[in-house]
Amino acid sequence: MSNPVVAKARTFDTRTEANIPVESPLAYSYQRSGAPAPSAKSRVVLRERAMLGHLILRGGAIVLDEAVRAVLGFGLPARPNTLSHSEDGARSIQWLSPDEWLLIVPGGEEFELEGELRNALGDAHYAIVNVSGGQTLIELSGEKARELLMKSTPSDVHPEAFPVGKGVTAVFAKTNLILRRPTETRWELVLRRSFSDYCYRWLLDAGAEYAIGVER
Amino acid sequence: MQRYSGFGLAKHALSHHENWERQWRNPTPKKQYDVIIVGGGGHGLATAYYLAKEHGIKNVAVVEKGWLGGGNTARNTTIVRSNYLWDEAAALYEHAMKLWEGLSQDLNYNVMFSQRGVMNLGHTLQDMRDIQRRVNANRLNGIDGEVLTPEQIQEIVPIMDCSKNARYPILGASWQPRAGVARHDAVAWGFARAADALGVDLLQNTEVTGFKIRDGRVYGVHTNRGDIEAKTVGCVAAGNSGVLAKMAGFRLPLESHPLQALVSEPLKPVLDTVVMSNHVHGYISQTDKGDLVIGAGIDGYNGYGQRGSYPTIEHTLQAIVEMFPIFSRVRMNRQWGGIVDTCPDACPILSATPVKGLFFNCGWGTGGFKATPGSGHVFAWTLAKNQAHPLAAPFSIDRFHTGALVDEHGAAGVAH
Amino acid sequence: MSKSVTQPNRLKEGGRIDRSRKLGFTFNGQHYQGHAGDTLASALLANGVDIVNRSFKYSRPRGIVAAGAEEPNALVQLGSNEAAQVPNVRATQQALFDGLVARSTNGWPNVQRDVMSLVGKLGGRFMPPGFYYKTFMAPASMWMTYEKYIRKGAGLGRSPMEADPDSYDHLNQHCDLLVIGAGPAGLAAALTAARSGARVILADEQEEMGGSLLDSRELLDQQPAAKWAERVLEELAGLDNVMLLPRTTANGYHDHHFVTLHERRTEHLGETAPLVDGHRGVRSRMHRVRAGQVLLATGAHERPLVYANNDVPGNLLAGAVSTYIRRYGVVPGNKLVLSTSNDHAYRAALDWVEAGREVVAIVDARANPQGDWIDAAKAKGIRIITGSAVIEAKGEKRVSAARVAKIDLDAFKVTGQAETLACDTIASSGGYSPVIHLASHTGARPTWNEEILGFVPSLVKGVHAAGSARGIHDLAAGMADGVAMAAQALEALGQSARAVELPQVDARREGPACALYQVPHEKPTLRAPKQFVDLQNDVTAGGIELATREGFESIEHVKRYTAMGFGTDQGKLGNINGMAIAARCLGKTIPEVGTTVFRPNYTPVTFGAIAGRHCRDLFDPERYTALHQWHVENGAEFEDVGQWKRPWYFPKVVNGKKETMFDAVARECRAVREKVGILDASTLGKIDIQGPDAREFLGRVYTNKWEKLAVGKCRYGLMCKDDGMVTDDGVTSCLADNHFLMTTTTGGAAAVLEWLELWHQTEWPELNVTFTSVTDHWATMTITGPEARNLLAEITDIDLDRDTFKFMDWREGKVAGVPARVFRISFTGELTYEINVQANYAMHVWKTLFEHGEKYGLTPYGTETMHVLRAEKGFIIVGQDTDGSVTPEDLGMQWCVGYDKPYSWIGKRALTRSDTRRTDRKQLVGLKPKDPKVVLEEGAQIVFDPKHAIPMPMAGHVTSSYYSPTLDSGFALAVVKGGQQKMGETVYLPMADGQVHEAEIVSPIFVDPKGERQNV
Amino acid sequence: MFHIYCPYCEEHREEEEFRPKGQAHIVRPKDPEACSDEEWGDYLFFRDNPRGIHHEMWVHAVGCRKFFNVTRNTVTYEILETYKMGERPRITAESLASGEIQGNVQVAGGGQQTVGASNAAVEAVKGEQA
Repeated sequence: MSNPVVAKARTFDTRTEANIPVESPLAYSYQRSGAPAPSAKSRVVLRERAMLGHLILRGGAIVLDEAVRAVLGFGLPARPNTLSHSEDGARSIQWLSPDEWLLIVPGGEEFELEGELRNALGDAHYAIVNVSGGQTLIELSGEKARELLMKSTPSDVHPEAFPVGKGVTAVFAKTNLILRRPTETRWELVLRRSFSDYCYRWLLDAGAEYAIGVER
Repeated sequence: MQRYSGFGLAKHALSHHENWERQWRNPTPKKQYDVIIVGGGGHGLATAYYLAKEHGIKNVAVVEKGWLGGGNTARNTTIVRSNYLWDEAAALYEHAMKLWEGLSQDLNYNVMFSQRGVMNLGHTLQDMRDIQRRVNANRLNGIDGEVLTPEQIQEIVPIMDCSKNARYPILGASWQPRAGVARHDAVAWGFARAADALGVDLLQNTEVTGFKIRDGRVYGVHTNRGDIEAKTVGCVAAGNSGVLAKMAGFRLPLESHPLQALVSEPLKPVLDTVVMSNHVHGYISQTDKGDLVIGAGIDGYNGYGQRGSYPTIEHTLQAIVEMFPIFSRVRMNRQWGGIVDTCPDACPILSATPVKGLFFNCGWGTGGFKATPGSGHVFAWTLAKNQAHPLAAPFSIDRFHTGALVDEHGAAGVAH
Repeated sequence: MSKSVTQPNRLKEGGRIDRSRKLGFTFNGQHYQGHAGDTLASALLANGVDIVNRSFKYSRPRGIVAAGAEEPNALVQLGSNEAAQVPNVRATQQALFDGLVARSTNGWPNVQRDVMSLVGKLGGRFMPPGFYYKTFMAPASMWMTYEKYIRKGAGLGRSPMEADPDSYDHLNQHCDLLVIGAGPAGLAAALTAARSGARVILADEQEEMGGSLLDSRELLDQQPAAKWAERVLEELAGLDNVMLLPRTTANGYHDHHFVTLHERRTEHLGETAPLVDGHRGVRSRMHRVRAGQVLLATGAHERPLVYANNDVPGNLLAGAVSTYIRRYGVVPGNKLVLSTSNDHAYRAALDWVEAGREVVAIVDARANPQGDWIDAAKAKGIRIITGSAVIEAKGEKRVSAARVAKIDLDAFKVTGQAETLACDTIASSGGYSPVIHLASHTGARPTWNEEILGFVPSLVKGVHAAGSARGIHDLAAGMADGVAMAAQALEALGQSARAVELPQVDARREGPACALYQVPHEKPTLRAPKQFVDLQNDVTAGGIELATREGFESIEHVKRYTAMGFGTDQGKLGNINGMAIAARCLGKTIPEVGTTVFRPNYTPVTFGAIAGRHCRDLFDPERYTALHQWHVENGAEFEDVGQWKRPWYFPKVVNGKKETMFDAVARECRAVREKVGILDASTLGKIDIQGPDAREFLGRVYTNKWEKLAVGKCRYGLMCKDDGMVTDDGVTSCLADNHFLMTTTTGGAAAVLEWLELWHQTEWPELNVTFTSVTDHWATMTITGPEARNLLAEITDIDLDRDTFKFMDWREGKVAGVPARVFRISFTGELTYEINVQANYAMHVWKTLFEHGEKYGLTPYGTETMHVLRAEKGFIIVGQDTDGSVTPEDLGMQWCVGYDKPYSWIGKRALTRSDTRRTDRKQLVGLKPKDPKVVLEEGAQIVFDPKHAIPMPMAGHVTSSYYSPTLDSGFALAVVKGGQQKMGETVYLPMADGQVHEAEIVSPIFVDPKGERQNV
Repeated sequence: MFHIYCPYCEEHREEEEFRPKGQAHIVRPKDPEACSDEEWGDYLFFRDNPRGIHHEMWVHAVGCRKFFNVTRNTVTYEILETYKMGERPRITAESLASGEIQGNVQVAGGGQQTVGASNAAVEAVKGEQA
């Protein structure tokens, strides 16, 4: 569990065996507000990708880039507010600030990955923080996904201003989240757990006119 | 001065209103006055009036760069109350409240001071603790007030959503029955007319461009209409105080911020009291013309533009619709902004300055209008006697060095 | 529903209405019919309805004056049922729909016969501007009574009394160029920008785009002008880079080219939004547009002339006459007299004649008008009276005649004998005012242009005006201007404009207009019949003259004294006439009198539309912990703490009766003190701090010392601002040499994180440390009470031995099979373990604790019990026991202050200022009521001498007060002046009900002062 | 509503993402204990409050969470430049007054730049100095 490799910081695998019940941040929301199944009329479809591994990387871009390349095989995004990702798209890194990135990986990889990164980083000044329990990821797709976002965020989501590969921290309704566009047709929202029910209710309400469906 | 009365009005009607006199003169500046007041808003005009009336100092000029009452006097939401938390602030505002209560008769000008009551809502347990603390303090300071239950609130304001379903249910309120609203422009005009009648020169379109200072003592001002001398100068310039202080060579613990307000279209009477909520952040009353007057929050940046940011208006109307769901279809007619000069402790400065003979009365933040007569009264005393009025003493600039702040931010939230 | 309806003023043909679609509507209880494409105003005129309202002050009958946003009179109350009511809708801007129900906003018992009009007629003389200020003063006590009656006359329409069934929303837009107004200039501009590839939004407030092209007499390429508009709109609609927003009003121009556009999506369809696919659509939508550049093609408003009785129904704007005839096929009368100062208005007479009705005369103020329009009128045989004007209208409920006389413009005099012309309609035109409202929202002051006799907008960088909006009223020139200004805007964006060929317009000869605002009357203004300037507020030329006479010389004073321009039309028709009158009275020119400044909104917008979707359930986020569902299912009452919903207490239902809060809290408290309780503490802020300088950083932001805190240990810390006042507190644990976990108060979490970043980024960037919020990652469950260890031991592999896992230690292990960090810290004074697990596992761990906890009497408790228990121990709550004026020393927490730390930590210096060194500051103490049954009121004020007269000197107040089941007594925390030196003394608490409670100043630690219980 | 160029995100963003944090370039005294009460009070509370060019600190709260500086006209609300923490402004009231705007200015385009703003600012400054 605890990782003796690095004494300066304490790492801790907060994940456990598969037979222990887990609840995604939206578990209560599905029960309370329902999850309308997508239909032919649905012009927006919402899908939660729960239980992914979320790591915050802090430090200098150059050393982190080297370590990330060595461990993951792809580097940090080169520009502010962009994403880089593995070839299969399963792992991604998003620029959050000049010294902060969000690494999202398939659930269960994050602890081992943190250890490997720490090993690769050695004595460099950096920080890695596991925040997997604190956030969840929602995908939006469908022809009205962009319009639904326009109702929700003042960020410019026009394809010219928000090309594929962009990711920003955005005001969303009366809270904020991380908004990214990994592919032409798919948007991703990274929500904080405690705000996720509010965001979900907002999306259902604002998406009602597009017959929003929830894939479960 | 032509006395105003219902009878006089009838008499003038018969002569087709052709014989009304000017309410104030438009004099040419003299070279010298006993006292110069910089700033012809409500506070400045009140200061001049009380200087002449109570201290017999009538050789007074009010120097105004624009038109009388054209600053925050013309741009506020006209709320008058005195239920402040701290003794020092409560005493000052209650002093003003007592003057308000006879002001129309004193000035022979109906300022339409309407004591329709002001309600400050509490939405959290801490709000309620703060309300109880303030109402208890008010009572022991001799200021009227009580704590209302949601049921009592609903009875006074039947159109408000007092249900438990609200996002932030109303848990109670403080209620000051003597508080209310007044007609803002009339306050400036009433003081102007009365001061003019006592001999005060009201100099409009006259802008102070600098101070005449020798050996650390003020002896006049430079203006766009020439120099004017006086051994005592009182600056009552609200948002522009910082600019004046800079001219005199010192800084003040002030920032000038935009404060926005808005009105609805006129509606048949539907709200008879003033309702304020710091927690969901909106305050509202209805004028005698029928407009809902709504105050919004202060924008966080410094600004002299008399406008603020749009999201502030959105948040305010969200709060209003939250409290009054029936107003969703009512329409906002107009919005505007004032420049409020705010101190770190949300209390004013009534103080001597590093320059002898130069006094400042500023930093009223969002509390300026309600203090108008009290501020003028106390500041006139201070100027006349060259010594802080006892009610003004706690509000000297020194407090920002000693640490003796009068922190109305502390428990009363934003002091509107 | 409707009886036979004739629509007497509807022309047999013409107009852009759909005659095949008849729409029934009700006005003041009468049923009428109109057509699709009508506005309520055009339908009312078609049906010959003259009086649509009563005026605000004098209750005079009023009719429709204009055809658009500038209409001052035709305000109606809309809605067939209570929830659908909308007050003050302008009939000229309300599209007709089937079943529309409207009423006049004023007039009792009805607009035809109004009781108040008598008051207006008789009392009008006694109600000059400012009359309120001059009377109702005696006796002073009577004002509130007077006011009660004054208020009865207040308002136009009325608020609905039921909640709105509709919803509203916002759409955030971004574009290169926003074009406002889809008339000739706007269309030309939008076409130019669109063809050049820019992201364009074109917004227009009317039901149909095209602006003046829709009712123009002009031919474009020998085709009706509207045809060209249709063609352009068709092209724009087909382009991906263009968004067309009809029925959309630009209401506010905010900083840096942020413009709000209010789109009325369903107001033309019905009084509430219709259902589509079972979903109710949004009634209206606010587009929040951030534009690169903005082009204002907002056109101009015609100015009426100010003459006596110019408010009698049947007095209209000349341009409105043309609009009603050409666009709606409605001719609003039979016999027309046109009074004008310019050529442009002649078209109203031509349209009138072509509609088959009689033009009695055109009265032109100019001595010798020359131009094509004048020739056209002459060719139709219309009588033209020059050098003259309508000086007075006759009639009460409808114009019956016009008095026309020669006037001397310079001398402001009637020079000839007046001639009375029988007519039922007077159209007037005093020229055109560019619509400069949006430009003036930006703070740029408009400037007077003597050539066009109007204010033209001043423009901040990035704003462009084209066509009539900047005084270019000629059609061809206006369109060309649209193209040129669009090119200018594109250039500013670094884009190049593609050429657009404009249609041919026949050149016309036009003569100059003359400056005429108020028309002279034989009698002096104050004695003449009322000449209205601002119709909605009943402001007259006489009123303005009186204001200037009384010394109101600034135009702002004039406006405020008379209320001119303060109506819902914001003086769109009246302001410039009013300024001209003030200028005349003061012997100044219009620009010398001042300028006219408009503020948002251009036209009123519902609160609902501005609020958008952020209401009801979505007014503000509700933050939930991972255990929220359990709390709901177990009947918790919730307390709002910031945005969090926290369980306040858990009332039990026994025999169908819900426990009172008092009983529930007492039960919960006893459970903790005697057995074990559990609290969801997940809302506490949690910040992960890493870096070699983390320890140094903590030492600077906390008042106490951190250099020796060992790995595995926790410590309480106090945080101050640099003014020395306490701002937050919490426990920070050392996870590794360079790694700490800080906790903050629930409400302070975000502020503390920003505070740490602030100091790091601005003052101490050299410190190597990072801060990351992990509040949401961890769920925190606090089990506390003598049985806590026994309970936890059942489901953990952590060694809980009291000597190895000590108070203020933390350990890692598994709890209920889930990796957990357990902190042995206590906010209750009892043996406590705070279990932190990744939030997704929290429900499992919580439920497992309950499975094992039953035998130990495990009881869930909420914030209220937490507060009681911590207060019994004298633990403060920042924000409750402190208020921003309290230092650590005031709290008696000198033990938590590192006076000798090498770095002058935040807040230290301020503690030695003269005021913070005072010994009589308010200090935290305990209060023990003399009567144990008394629970003091929180917020009660404390005095030393309860007999002192009011104002009574106060010594402090109660900050926290509860009944303690442990002590079986009330107890309180309080701040008292010099309290730390007054232990054992008695203080008094005089209450509102007249009771004076007595209490003894005691230590704030009421239970277990030696701290033994937390260490069992 | 302002449109603010974040020097770290290298983009214009809406004001809703930012929070104003008061006057920029206020440095905490290096040795607080050596300060008089007056000096400490000045540091805590006394601020320039200019009508015209103002250097202020903002934080990109919903964004990169970085603090940065803005040179803004408090009358027109025009943003003249934004710059990172630790950098000095290139545009000041003095530089505008003397007509010397130093080269390589990072002017945040798209802000509301009043026609002749520089002149207006110059006038405002001159007025203050008179």
